[in-house]
Amino acid sequence: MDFSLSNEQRSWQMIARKFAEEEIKPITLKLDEAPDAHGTFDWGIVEKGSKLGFRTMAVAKEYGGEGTDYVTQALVMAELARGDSSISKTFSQNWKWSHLIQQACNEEQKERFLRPFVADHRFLLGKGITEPTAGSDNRLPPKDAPKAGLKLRAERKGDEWILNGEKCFIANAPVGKLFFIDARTDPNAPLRQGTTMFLVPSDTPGFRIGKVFNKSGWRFYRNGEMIFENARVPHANVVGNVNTSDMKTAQAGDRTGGDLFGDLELAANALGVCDDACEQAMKHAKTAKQGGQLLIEQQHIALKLNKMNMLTEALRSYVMRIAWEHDHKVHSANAGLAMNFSTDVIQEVTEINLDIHGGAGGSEAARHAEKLVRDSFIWSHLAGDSVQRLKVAQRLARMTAPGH
Amino acid sequence: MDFSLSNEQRSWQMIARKFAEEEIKPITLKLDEAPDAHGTFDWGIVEKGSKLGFRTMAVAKEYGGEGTDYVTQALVMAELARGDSSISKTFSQNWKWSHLIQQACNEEQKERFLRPFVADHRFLLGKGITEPTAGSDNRLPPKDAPKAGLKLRAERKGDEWILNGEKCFIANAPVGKLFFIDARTDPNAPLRQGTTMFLVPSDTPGFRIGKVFNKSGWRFYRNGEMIFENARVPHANVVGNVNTSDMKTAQAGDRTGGDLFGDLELAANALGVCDDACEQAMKHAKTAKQGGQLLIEQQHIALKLNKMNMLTEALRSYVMRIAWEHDHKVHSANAGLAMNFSTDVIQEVTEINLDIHGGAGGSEAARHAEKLVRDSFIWSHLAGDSVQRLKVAQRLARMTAPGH
Amino acid sequence: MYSLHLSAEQIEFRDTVRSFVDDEIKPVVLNANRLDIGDRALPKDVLDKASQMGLRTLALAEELGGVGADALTCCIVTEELAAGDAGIATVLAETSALGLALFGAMTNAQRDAFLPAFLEDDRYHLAYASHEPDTDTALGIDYHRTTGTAHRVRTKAERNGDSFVVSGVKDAVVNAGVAKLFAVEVDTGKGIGVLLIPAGTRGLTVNENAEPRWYHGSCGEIILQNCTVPADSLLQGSANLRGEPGRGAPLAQAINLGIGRAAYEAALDYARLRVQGGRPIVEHQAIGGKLAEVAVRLEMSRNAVWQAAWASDHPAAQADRSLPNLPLTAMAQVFASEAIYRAVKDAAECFGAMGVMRDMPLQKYISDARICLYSGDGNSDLKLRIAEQLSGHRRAPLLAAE
Amino acid sequence: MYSLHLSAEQIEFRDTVRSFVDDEIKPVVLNANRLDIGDRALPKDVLDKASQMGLRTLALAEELGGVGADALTCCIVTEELAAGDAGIATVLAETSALGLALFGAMTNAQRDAFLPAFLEDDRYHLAYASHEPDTDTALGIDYHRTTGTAHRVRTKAERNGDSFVVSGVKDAVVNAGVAKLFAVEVDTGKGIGVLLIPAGTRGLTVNENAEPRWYHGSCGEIILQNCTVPADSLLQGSANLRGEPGRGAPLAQAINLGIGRAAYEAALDYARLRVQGGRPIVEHQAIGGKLAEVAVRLEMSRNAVWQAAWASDHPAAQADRSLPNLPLTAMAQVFASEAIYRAVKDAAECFGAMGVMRDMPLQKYISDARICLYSGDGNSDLKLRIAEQLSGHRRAPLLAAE
Repeated sequence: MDFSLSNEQRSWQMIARKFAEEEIKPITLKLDEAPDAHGTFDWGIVEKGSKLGFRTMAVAKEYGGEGTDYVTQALVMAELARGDSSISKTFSQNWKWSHLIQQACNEEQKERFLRPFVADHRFLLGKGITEPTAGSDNRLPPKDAPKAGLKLRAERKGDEWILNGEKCFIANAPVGKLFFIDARTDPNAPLRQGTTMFLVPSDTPGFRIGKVFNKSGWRFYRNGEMIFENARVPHANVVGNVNTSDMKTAQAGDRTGGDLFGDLELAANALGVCDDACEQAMKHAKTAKQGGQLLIEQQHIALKLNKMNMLTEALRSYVMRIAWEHDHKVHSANAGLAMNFSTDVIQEVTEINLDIHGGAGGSEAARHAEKLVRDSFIWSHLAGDSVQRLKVAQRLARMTAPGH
Repeated sequence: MDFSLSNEQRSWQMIARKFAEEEIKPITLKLDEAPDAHGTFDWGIVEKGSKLGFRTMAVAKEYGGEGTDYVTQALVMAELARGDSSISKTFSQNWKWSHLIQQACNEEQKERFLRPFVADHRFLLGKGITEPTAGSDNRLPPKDAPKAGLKLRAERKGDEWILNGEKCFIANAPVGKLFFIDARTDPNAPLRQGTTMFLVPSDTPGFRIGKVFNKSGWRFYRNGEMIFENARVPHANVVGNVNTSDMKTAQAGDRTGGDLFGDLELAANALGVCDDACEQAMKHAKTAKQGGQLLIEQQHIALKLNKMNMLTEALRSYVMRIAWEHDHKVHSANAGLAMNFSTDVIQEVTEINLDIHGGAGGSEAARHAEKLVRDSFIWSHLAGDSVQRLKVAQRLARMTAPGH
Repeated sequence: MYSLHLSAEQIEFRDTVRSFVDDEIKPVVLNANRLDIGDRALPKDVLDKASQMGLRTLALAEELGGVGADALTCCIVTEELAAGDAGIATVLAETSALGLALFGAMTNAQRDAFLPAFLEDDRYHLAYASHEPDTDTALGIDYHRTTGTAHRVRTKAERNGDSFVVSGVKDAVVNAGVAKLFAVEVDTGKGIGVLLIPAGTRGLTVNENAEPRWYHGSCGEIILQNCTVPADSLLQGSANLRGEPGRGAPLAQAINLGIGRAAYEAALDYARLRVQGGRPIVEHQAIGGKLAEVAVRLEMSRNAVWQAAWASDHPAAQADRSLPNLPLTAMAQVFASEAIYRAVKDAAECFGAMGVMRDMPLQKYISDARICLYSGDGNSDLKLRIAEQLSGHRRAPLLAAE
Repeated sequence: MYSLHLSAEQIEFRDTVRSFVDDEIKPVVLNANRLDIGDRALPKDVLDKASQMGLRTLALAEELGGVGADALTCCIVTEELAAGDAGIATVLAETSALGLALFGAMTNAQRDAFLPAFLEDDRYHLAYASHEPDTDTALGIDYHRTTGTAHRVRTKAERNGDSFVVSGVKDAVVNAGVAKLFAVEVDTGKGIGVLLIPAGTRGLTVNENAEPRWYHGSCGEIILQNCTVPADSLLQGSANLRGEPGRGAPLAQAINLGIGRAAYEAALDYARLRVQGGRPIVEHQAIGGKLAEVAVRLEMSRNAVWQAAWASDHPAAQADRSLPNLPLTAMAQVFASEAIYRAVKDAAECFGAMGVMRDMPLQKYISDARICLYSGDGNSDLKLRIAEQLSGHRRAPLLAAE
């Protein structure tokens, strides 16, 4: 048992903390309060972070990345999220898919895609799964409805595949240069047996971005529609085998870090937001007065500070544990459970912080407190809705012996 | 960062798990259902456990104890609590006070008390603080009421101190052989400056046990009144200095493990109870049927299983972290926060388990589920009432810089 | 016209029962033995006095010799009784509610046979035997599905000339130990019917010690072995005496309200007396805020119970859209059972260690409220039943029988 | 006599306003721009139509030319309006409530001066200016203490011959941007009084863009610089137009109810249409159970709001112990604000990613409910106020002024 950090982990944490303090915090509220979805993004912060390695943290050193372990990745995500949750996510989203490239792609593909990704500070990655009529069906394919799930069609034509259809609510879609796309290659087979994953560059002919979504929280994190009209993708861009789907877990069990990283990612990001909220609340309680008395001298305020710190430290303990478990390929339902837990914690903690600030009054601190609450609601559907919890429950059940 | 256990830690865990499975589980429900407070205790299990070292885990090897670290102690408390929470507490209560002896007593006292304690399998320890009119006042002495707090009076008479007064709700009182007793030695000074701690053997003249309390939960764990009528305690039994009080924190900062161990103790014990509840609930959900279908196939059951495991694993992560922090003398409010957290978790988890069992029907499993809920309520006043939370909040505030 | 004024009669009823509880019930039940959750004994003489006050025949129609109190009044009275003792309240509430249902459904001949004794005898209680071992209504798996288990009745009543010969087992029968007349759900071969079987009938055995021991008052198992009763013991009309699912008088939660109020009042009194931190603990924000939350939960629960009770007597109010067309009793059960359990736990917390001592009332209140929380099919099933009605799903009543 | 029947008039009011919301309000507000929480614009013509329906003068006494609706009816109407748009509902509820209070308190001369214009002009709204920057009622630190801050009024009104010269700043003034008449709390030197100051009076400036931007409808700051008004603009009698703390008409939570219902109805409709897992998602236990909880929380909140509204018109019901002698409006606020916020969040969760899109209604409902949750002194202070009443503590009303 050892909770201390290695020097390398500690130094990454410090670099990220400094970047969050000096570069992210000064711009986060302004970007959040931009009226339209386009004013919320800033390439400058992406490039600055990329130069420090925050874009390529998860790429192996041999490909020019930072090759950090999961513990370091968790620490950095939390520190960046302490500055702005959606900026942290914009960076870590690339880690998620570079994990996938390294786990699921062949050598030729790695060379072809990882090198340019590492070289270009504005090269962002994404993955398209969700479609207007297929959300949770992709995550929990129903037994009694084999045709449920994504409909985007891909048909082989010589050395190419022709893609037709639509994806929606795709992160990084408006800013990404390369996307993983799940497409139906056998419309008659159930999802898992009829789907193939493709690598689709943003300049693929027949492929374009549709509507850009304007979110109430996580506003920096771009999200949009993808439209495929006879989009032509070379066969060489097929990831793994045709009709095997869901490479990120299928081929390599849970070890690829695709899914599992995604769970850790949201939990670690939430942790950073909670740290921010706890810091803001304590600061306010120790400086603001009511009737001449510091807020913190009141029991109801002290009890709220206790609760938000209690939940945040419990989350921190859990996040660092699963990060370590990932580094040691420990099999469990913990990553998913921690992600679910982070949903409950980030929402409760940010709401308490807003409460301590007395609602979003005019002060910057109060508006910031309200932003955190809006950001936290993203967890409801990404990390903590009933489908996310049922999926983990199934895993839990599988991991305990039958009849026990 | 490392969550793995050393071989020694692992082996202690296994010994405790085996003991809980084979010795504790078979008798726990019978003892719990004993009609009166006396039928709930069993010296046999105490002796068996003592022979395996569970009574003297925290005594240094040089005094013949096991000299285990906090991580091991946390693991063993959890495993024993998995069999029966109050049996685990009956053992660990001795660790709490043997920590105190080692930290606060002088060499002569250590020799005089630790040796016989280690030698006698029926030698149990306790500490008397609470009095009928002084409960939370001892934990959070009010600034504006300096005379508040314990009233038990001790007056110097030559080489002896004469104690008069009463203690109530004292754990192990009816079965202990040696007690720490906080007594007022300067009635005009505030609690912290007017109190002295004494070592009082159970056969001290003028000292006797009054009423034995009959609790709704934790029934194995004996609890009673202490009555002092001109009880004569040699000056040699004064712990530390006269009028310094509260040795367990005052003298050695938070390092003595007295208070801090107590926080870890309740959190680790709760963890074991939660493990038991999760195991019972999963077993039931995978075997019991409703209308021909396994319970676990229903979403509302799966969601409950998710929640109880999620909270339990979060608690485990937190408990192991603070155990490690204790071993490394890390200063923080975490021990207290984890104790508060364990209150919320143990009650929610055991209530979900009872819910999944459909209330305390006749089956042994259902009665067991109901026992866990009764046991869990003890946490409300020991670990999670508002005083326990306010105390930790004050510590939190102290540990963050003023104005921040 | 919307009005929350209670009638003078209702307020008088409440006051009378409240002083009865203070003078007659509390002195008997608030002692170490009785507070032990293991103690199941019912103070019979207190029950007799309550009966003489008309609480046993509270709901029975006036023209049949009862008090003819409406559902709201019954809930008010039941809350008061339960603030004294949940067991006593349960026995009286069950007999009172069944008195209304059973004697209302009887033929004149049946009334002549049973009513006089019921009215005369203060110890004449009623029980309804419906549930059978190893059956469940399993709404969970039936949710929005046509498949799943029906409400099975395995107890057979075979016609034999002028009599029925009944065999089977019923469990979780409320009032089993005190009832002098049982209404038993049976399968007559022509469908499900309800037979009136007096206690003491040959072939009818009552087992008061049967599990589950998870109830207030009296509960047990009845075993029927070739139990022979006259054919005219069969109730006419619908077998379902419980009314439409989720819409009856919420007596169970009225009992829970009484439990919650007793805990709350004890905590408030204690918090005003107990001095720590230099002042009565109620004057500390932490305790004051907690007690306020307790008071709010109880008041909201009472609103729910009273609304459901009144609605069960006034279907017109749902027809004219004064009230939503929802199972208000099921909703009150879901809300109040959870709110009151939390309230009682918070109240107990104010007592510190005393909150867990078996010779003190608080642990008894917690245990009593816990029984109300985990009873019947449980709140998860109730929520699914409510959800079906929200989404306009209709199922055959028996599938959803309470 | 206890009855939950609404009057035919109340039901008709509800239906009329509900179709007005469907036909006139929703088409205007349910579009991408208006759904953006940044958008503060009030659709004036919709407000005019509502005024022509009598919703602006809803509470004003009939003899003064108003509709004379009681507090319950006002809450029912306000809920319906808020189900369409919280901003519109807030403006009308504030003017309606102030119409009752102000014109009721005016002398005949004052009425002659202001009432005709108020009745004629559909855009004549009212505002009450009480709160001042950097003041708080600080019940927290005053809890059970005599020390602490009083309700300070720094705005001075100096008598100068036949006029008052007023100087000071008021913030968080509801309706600041639309009011044609302001009732301003001032210190006259002889105590705290309320002056009637028409918009446009020299020396009175309205700042609509003042922080906090945390409100529904219209809210802002008014600055008074040597603003001169006739001496007879002073209201007679008590300065406190808000009634006894915690006991007024719970209009704020009626607005919240409308927000919650809109979210719930949207979620239920969507859950019946959206197919995942091979069936409409409402048919999955997880979604069905969630929607049932939402429905229960809303129904319990409505009970609380209606109870408090009715009680505010019927003090006799607390006097005769039909209702507990507690601040029911404060209790409704504490319960409903928390219950509805959770309900709206759960409703939004059913929409997945659509629940957070700024051109979809759900994130607007969440934001609107959040404003209701964190308004005024907050629920922690309200709970302490309730606790003081539970424990029989009395404080000078102004200290606890809402």
